[in-house]
Amino acid sequence: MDELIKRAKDLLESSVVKVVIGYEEGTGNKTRALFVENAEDAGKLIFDSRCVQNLAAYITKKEVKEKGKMAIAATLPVMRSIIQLASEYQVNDSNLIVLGITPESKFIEFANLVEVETFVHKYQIEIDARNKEMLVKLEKMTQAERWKFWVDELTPCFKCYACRAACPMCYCHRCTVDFNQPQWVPVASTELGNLEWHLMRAIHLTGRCIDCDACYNACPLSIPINLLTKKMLEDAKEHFGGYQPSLKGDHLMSTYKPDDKENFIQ
Amino acid sequence: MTLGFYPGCSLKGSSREYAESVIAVAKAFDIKLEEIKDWNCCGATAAHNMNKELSLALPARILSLAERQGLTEIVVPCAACYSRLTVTKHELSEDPALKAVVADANGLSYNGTVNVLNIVQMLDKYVIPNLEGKVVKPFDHKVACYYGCLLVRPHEILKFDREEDPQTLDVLMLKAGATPIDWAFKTECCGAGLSVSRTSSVGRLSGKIIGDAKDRGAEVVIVACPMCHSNLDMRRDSINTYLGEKVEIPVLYITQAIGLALGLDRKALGLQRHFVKVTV
Amino acid sequence: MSKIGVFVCHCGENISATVDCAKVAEVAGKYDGVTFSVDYKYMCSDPGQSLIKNAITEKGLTGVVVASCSPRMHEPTFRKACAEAGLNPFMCEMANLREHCSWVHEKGEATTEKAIDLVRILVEKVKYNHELTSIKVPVTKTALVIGGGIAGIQASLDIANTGHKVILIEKDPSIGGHMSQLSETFPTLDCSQCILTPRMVEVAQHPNITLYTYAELESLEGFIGNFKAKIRKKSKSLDEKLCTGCGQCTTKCPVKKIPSEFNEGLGKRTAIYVPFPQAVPNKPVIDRKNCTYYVKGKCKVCEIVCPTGAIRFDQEDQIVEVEVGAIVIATGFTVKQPDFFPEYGYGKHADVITGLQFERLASASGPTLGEIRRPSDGKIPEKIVFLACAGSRDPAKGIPYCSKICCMYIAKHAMLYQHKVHGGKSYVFYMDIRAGGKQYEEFVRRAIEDDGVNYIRGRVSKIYEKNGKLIVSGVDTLLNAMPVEIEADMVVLATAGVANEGAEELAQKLHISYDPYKFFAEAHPKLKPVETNTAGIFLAGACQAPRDIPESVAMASGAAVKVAGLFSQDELTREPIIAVVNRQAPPMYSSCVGCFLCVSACPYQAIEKEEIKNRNGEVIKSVAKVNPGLCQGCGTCVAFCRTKSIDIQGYTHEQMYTEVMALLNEY
Amino acid sequence: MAEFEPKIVAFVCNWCTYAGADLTGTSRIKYASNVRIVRFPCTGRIDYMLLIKAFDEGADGIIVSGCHPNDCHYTSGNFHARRRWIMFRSLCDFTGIDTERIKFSWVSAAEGAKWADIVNTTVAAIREKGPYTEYKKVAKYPEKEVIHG
Amino acid sequence: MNIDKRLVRKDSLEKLFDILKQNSKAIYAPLSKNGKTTFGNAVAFETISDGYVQTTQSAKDIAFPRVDGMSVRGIDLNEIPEVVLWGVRPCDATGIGELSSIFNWDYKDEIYNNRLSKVTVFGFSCSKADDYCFCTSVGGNPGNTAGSDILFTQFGEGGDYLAEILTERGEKIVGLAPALFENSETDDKEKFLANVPVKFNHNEIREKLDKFFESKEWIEQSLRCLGCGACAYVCPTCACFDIQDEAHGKNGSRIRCWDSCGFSHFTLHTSGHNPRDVQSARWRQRIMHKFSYMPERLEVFGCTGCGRCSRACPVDMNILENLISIQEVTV
Repeated sequence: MDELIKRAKDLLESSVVKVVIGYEEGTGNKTRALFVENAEDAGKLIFDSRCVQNLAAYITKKEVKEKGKMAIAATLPVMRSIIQLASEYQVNDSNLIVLGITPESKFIEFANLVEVETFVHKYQIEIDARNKEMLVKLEKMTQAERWKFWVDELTPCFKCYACRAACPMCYCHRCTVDFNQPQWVPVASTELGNLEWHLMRAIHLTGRCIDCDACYNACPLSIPINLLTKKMLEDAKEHFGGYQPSLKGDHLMSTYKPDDKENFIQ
Repeated sequence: MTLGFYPGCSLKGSSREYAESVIAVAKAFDIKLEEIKDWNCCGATAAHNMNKELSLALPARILSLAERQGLTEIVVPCAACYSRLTVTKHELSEDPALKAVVADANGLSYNGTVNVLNIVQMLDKYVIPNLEGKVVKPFDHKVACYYGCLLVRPHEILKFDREEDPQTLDVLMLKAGATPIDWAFKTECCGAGLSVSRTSSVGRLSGKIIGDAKDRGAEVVIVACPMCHSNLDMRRDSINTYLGEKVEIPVLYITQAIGLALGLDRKALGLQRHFVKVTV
Repeated sequence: MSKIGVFVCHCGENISATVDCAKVAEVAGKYDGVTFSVDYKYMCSDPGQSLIKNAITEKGLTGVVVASCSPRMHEPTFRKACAEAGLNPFMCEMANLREHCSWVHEKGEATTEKAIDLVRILVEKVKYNHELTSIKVPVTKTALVIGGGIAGIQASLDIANTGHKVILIEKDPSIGGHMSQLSETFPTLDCSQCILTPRMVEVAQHPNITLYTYAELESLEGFIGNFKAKIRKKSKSLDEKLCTGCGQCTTKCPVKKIPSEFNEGLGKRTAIYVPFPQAVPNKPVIDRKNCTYYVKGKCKVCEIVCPTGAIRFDQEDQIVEVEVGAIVIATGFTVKQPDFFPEYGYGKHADVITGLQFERLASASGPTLGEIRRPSDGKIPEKIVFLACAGSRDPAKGIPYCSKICCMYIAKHAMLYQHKVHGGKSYVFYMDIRAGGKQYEEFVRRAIEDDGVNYIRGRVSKIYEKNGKLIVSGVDTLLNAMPVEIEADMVVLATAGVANEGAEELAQKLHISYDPYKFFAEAHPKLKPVETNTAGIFLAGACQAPRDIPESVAMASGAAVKVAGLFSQDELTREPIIAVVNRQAPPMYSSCVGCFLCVSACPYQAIEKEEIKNRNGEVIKSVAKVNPGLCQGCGTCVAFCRTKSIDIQGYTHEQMYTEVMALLNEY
Repeated sequence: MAEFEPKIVAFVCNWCTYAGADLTGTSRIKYASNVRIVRFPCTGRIDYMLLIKAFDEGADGIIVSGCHPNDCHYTSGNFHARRRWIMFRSLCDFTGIDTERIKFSWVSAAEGAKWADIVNTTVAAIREKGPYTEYKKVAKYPEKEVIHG
Repeated sequence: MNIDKRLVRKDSLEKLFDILKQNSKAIYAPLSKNGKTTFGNAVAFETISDGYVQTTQSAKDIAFPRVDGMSVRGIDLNEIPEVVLWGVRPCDATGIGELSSIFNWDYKDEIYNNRLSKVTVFGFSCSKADDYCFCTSVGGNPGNTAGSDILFTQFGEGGDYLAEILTERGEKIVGLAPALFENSETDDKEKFLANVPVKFNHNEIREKLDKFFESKEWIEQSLRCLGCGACAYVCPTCACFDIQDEAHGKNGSRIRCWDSCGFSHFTLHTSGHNPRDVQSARWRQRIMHKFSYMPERLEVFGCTGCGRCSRACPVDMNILENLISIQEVTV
C-alpha cells in the first residue's frame, strides 16, 4: 500500500485534506481505524485482509467531520457505503476524497464520487456462501422454528448498540429507539425490546444496507443480526430486481413501480 | 493476440470456405483463433421451441468450456450459433435460478464472463482499425449486403445494428473499397427453415432476394451466415427457375470479400467451393 | 389535564337499537380526563348541537368526542358546532358507532363493548389533539397558458372571458399549432383554418390576454395561487412595435431554400419569415441558424428594405418574470419522424410521407395549393396507400398505445384524395378501425362506401422502390393472411402521435408527473382528467395523450373552469391536515438528518430542503421542510421517516400510537 | 369455557376502506364484532411499527386495508405502502412472526360486502388459530403490575 | 486470619454441582453460545464451559440485571433464588465488591443488596491470561481471594483443586458436602497461577488524572470510538442505569435498564444542550470515573483489570494501552 501512503502524504502536505482515515496495526493482532493528520504519520497506514471495519461510519461522525475535508481508504464495501451516504446528502465531493482499494487490494484513486459509483457498479452485491446457506436453512424452517431461533438469538442482546454505531447508514442524530413520545421501541433489552429493535433496524436498512457485516462484526455477543439485513437484500432482489447504491438517489423504498408484484393482498 | 473461436457445425461442413476465410483474414492481422475444445452443437433450429432448458444448456456448455479454457472473448461466425449463444447469455443473466439449473445440467460452472462476437463485430473491432494500408486490391464492386434474419434479430437481446435496414455490413464493405447498394431485401427470409422440407419455397423466397439485388445492379451479394449462403448459392438453380432467367451474381462471405481486398490467395479463402462461380 | 366531553348519539333507533348508549356514556364518563358524558337521541339536531355547545362553554371542555355516525358524514357539522362554542374545531373527534358498529352487529354485550372501545380510542386520541388553524393561501388571479395550439387558445379565451388575466406563451413565431396545418377536419370536412383563424385573432385582440410568441418557460417556482414563472422571450431580431408586417423583408430575403416547418418540409421559406399567411402575430422573425448575416456576418438585406427600420440584429433573448395563480399546460404533441420506419423507407423515398405532410398537400394554402402531387416529381399519384398504426400499437416500436386520431384522419385523407383525384385508387391498411365519436363511424363508412376507398385489414411489412413504384408488401388478414403487394405512387404513414421532445424537461420544471411515454399525467384517470398532481397546474389537449380537436377543446374549457373556480376566491382555505418537520432549539434545530428520502417519497413534490444557517450565514445543517401549499396530507413521508422527524397534523405519531394502545388496554 | 374471541385491529385508509366499511353499514351487512377500526389518511401513512405495537398490546390479528392500486386518493400512497408491506411481511415471516395473522387487502369505497367478508374470514381464521400466545409470551402480556389507579 | 484450605478432587466438582442442585440452588456458570462465554443458568455440569480466559460478560447481572423491576412494593426476598455463582475469575470477584460500593455509597440500593444477599461466589483462579489482562496493575492478581466465598485453584491442567474456604457462606457450602472437601497436603497455589505482568501504576495514574482533565490525549484516544455501550455492558463495575416507565393504559411497570456513559444521549438535556457533546468527553468520563472519581469517593478503583472492554470493543479501544499512554504523556 505504498501508493496509499504516498497519496495520503501528498494530500496532507498540500493540505488538500485535513485528515486521512485508514487502518493501522491494532492490539491483539487486530487492525483499527487511524486518523492521520500529519504527513509524517502517514507511514503508519497499513492494509491487509484483516482490515474489515467499515470506515465509512466515521465520515458522519461529528468529531471527524469537524476536522475538515477528509480522505478515506476505501474498500469496496466502504465505497458502496460512501455512495449510499452521498445519495442521502451526507457526504459529497467537496468534503471527501476516496482512496480506493480494489477487491484485488490494488490502490485506485478517483477524481470524484461519480467515478467511485461507476467502479462500485462493476460489482453486484453478493451474499457470501456461508450466510446464504444459513438463510436457506432458516427459510426451510417452519415459522414456529424460526420464531424460536430468533428469540433464542436475540434474547442475549443487551442493546449496547454497537451494531448501530458501527453501521455507516445509522448516522441519524435521533434513532427511532431514542424517540420516546411515543416510545416506539421498548428501552428494556427484553425479548420484546430486542426483537423490535432489530426488526426496526432491518426495515430501516432495507434498500440502504450494502451488506458489509459491520453490525455483525461489531456485536460483542456475535449475534447473527446481519442475517436480517441479508434477507432484506435477497428479497429486494427477488421482488424489485435488487438495488445498487446510486448517486441518482432512486432509493428502493422511497420509490415504487405501479406493477410491483405481490401475492398476499386480497 | 488470441480470440476464442466457435465454428459450429456448418463451418466444419457445408460452409468450410467460411471457416477458411475467417481464419485466413484473422491470420493476416496476427489474430490467433483458439478453437473451443470439445465444443458441441449450439442447438440452433427449433430446439428452443421444444425444450427451453436444453436449448439453453447446449450453448451454455460451450460458453462454460470457453470460460474454463480461460477465453474472455470468442468469435462466432455462424449467425445461427451467434444468435443461440447470445440469447443464452442473456436469458441466464436474467434468471439466476435458470442459470443454476443449466450449470447443474452441464456439470460445469457458468459465470457468463465470455464476450460473444459475431463476425461483423469481430472485423469491426480487430480488423478494420488496422485495415489502413493493408488493402491491396480494393473490392471495387457494387455489393448487396444481405444480413438475413438471425444476425440482427431479436434486437432487444442482440442490441446489434438496427433490425430494419441494418448498416454494419455495408459500412465494412465500404471500408473494403466496395460500393454498397441500397436495396430492399437486407433482412428478408431466405427460407433456411424450409431448405430441406420445401425447397420450392426457398426458390421463391431466395429468388426475390437475388432478384432485387440484380435489379439494383449488384455485382456481388455479401453474407455473414452459412444458411443464407447455402440458400443463395447452392439453391441458385431453383432460384433461377423462379426468376425465369440465369442470374450469376456470386455470393461471398464478408470474410472472403475482405480477404480478396487484402489480396489473399483465392484458395485460402475457399472461393473454389462455391456453386455460383466467383468471377470477381 | 384535559377536560373531554363525550356525546353519545342514539341516532333515533339507528344506534340505540343494538348499542346500549346509556352504558357507553356511563363508562366513558369514568375515563381519566372525561369531565362530561351524555347520551342523546339526535346529536346532529339543533338541540343536540346546543347540548354540545353548552357543555363546551359551561364545563370549559378542551376536547369533544361525538359518538354517532361516520365522520365522513357529520364531522364538518360537529366541528362547526365546536367552533361556534369557541372550541378549536380540530379538538373534536368522532367515534363511528353507526356505520361501523350498530348497523353491522347484532344487539348485545359484544356490540356495546365494541362501541365503548371505539369511544375510548377517540377519547385517548383527543388528549393528543392540537389546536389547528386552517391554512390560508392568497391567490394571484392571473393564469399562465403554455402552448398556443387550439387547446391553449380555447383555454386562454375561456379564462379571459371570465374576466381574469391570461398570459399565453407559444414557442413558435405564431399561435395556431397543428390545427392551423390541417386541411379539412373530420367528420364535417369544414376547413380547419376557417374555423381556427378567427379564434387566433380573438386571442391577439383580447384585452385580458398577454401573448408571448417565440417564447418558452424558463423556470417555475411556488405553489397553487402563488407561482413565479420565468419566461424566455427568444429574440425575433425585430422591434415588434415598429414592424407593420408589410412583408418587404420576407420577399427580399436572399435565403429562400429553408424547408418550411409549417409545411412539414414540403414547402420552402426564407430566413426572415412569417410561418404562414394567417399567422398571429403576423410579424416576421429571423431564423438565426439560417440567416446569412448571423452565419457569414454580412447581408442585412431585410434591414435595408424595412421601411420602418424594425430589424434588430443585436437583439437578445429577454427573460420576463410573471406571477400567476394557475397554469394550464397545452403543449400538444408531435408525430414520429424519419428513420423510425426504415422498413417503410420513410426519409429514403420522397413519396413516403406522414399524415401531417398529406394535410399540407391537401390544404388549399399548402405548397401545392391543395392539389395532391407527389413530392418527388410533382406527379399526381394514381395509386395511393395509407398505413394506419405506423408505430402505434406496436410494442416492438416502443409505442404500445393507440394514437387515437389516425383512423379518422386516414379516412379523411382517403376521402380528400378521392375527391381531388378522380379515378385515383386509394388503399388503407389498418389493424382495427377505431371510430368512436359523434358522426365518426358514419364518416368512415362514407369513405369506404361512397368514395370507394379500399380498406385492407392487415399490416405492411415493408415498402421498397422498384422501377419507380413503391412496392407495399403487406398481408390481408381477412383473406386468411394472404400476402398483398400494391404498386403505389405514394404512401402516407399515419405515424404515431408522441409526446413533444423536451416534454420530460418541461414536466420537471413544473414538478408534474408524466407517464412512460412522456405524456403528462392527470391526477386521476377518471375523476381528475384535467388536474395534475400539483395543485394549481392543469392539462389541456394532446400533451396528456393523443386527442382530436373536439376533445382538446372540451378539455381546454374544462381546465379553464378549474382555473376560474380557483380564481373565484381571494384566498384558498385548506384543512391543516398536512405534514410538518419538527424544529427544535439549537444545537439540534431539528431531529431531521436531511437524508431527503421523503422528497422522493412525496407524491406532490411538497418537501423542500431548508438550510439552517448560523449568524455568519454558514450552513449548519440542511433539513426537510414541508410546503403547506403543496402538501395534501397523505402522510407517506411520515411512515417513511427513520428519525420520526416528520409528522402529520391530525394523525400524529402520538395520536395513532395512542389509538392502538387505547384499543387494546384497560383504562 | 366460552369460545375464544380474537381481538382484531384494522388499519384502514380514510378514502377507500373506511368509506367501504361505512357502506357495509349503510347496506346493513352484518359481520363479526371483533374488529376495531383505526382510521388513517392513507395506507401510505400506516407505520409498520404500529402493527407490531398492536401485537405487543395483545392483538390476535391485524387487518391492513386501503385503496386498490391506481385508486389512491393521493395517487401513490398505496403503491408506497405496498412496497413496504412486501418487505415488512417477508421480514416478519423470516423472524417467525405469524404472517397469517396479518391480513392485507384492497377494499374500495364501493366494496362494502367485501369488507364484511374480509372481516368475517379473518375473524374465523384467527379463531381457528387461537390466541397469539407465542408472541404474548415474549411480550409478557398481560403480566403488568399495577402502579396506580 | 488463617484460611481453611481443602483439597477437592477434580471429579468431585460434578458431585458438588449435583449436591448443590439437590439443595435447590440455582447455579450460574459460564456457558458458551456463538463462540462467546457468558454466565447463565447451568442445568447440567457438562454444560459448564472451561478453558476460557475470561467470560464475555461479567457476572454482575446476578445482582444487577440488565433489566430489573422497581416495584413500589419492593421485591419479596423469597422471590429471589439462592444462587451459586460458579467459575468466577478473581478479577470479577473483586468486581462485585467495587459494584457494591457504588450501590451502597450514599443510598443503599435495596434491590441490589437483596439480590446479592442470595449469592455464593465460587472463584476460580486463573491458570492462564491473555494480552488484555492487567489485574496486577490495578492491585489484583490471578489468585486473588477477595470477593470469593470459596476460591478454587487447579493444580495444573487436569489436576485436582485447592479450595480456599473464605467466608461463612463458603463454609455453609462445605457443610452440604463435607466429604468432597478433603484435607490437603499442599496449599501452595502460586506456581499454578497465570503470570500477569504489571503494566502501570494505578495510583500514579490516579494522581496524574487530577491534572489531566483538559488533556488533548482524550481526543486522540477517542477519535476512533464509535460511542456504543459495549465496554460498559461487559464491565464488572459499570453501574449506570436508566429508569423507564412502561405504560399500558392504566397498567404499567417501572423498570431500570443498563445505560452507558458512552452514549451521546446519556447526558442529553431536554433543552437539546449536551454537556458531554463529544466522544472525548464521554471517554474521559469513563476513565476518570473509574480511576479518579471512584477512588476519591469510594476508596476503590472502578477497574479490576479483567480486560473485557478491550476484548469487546468493535474498534479496538484498548483500555490498557490507553492507560499506559496516559501514564507516559507529560501534562
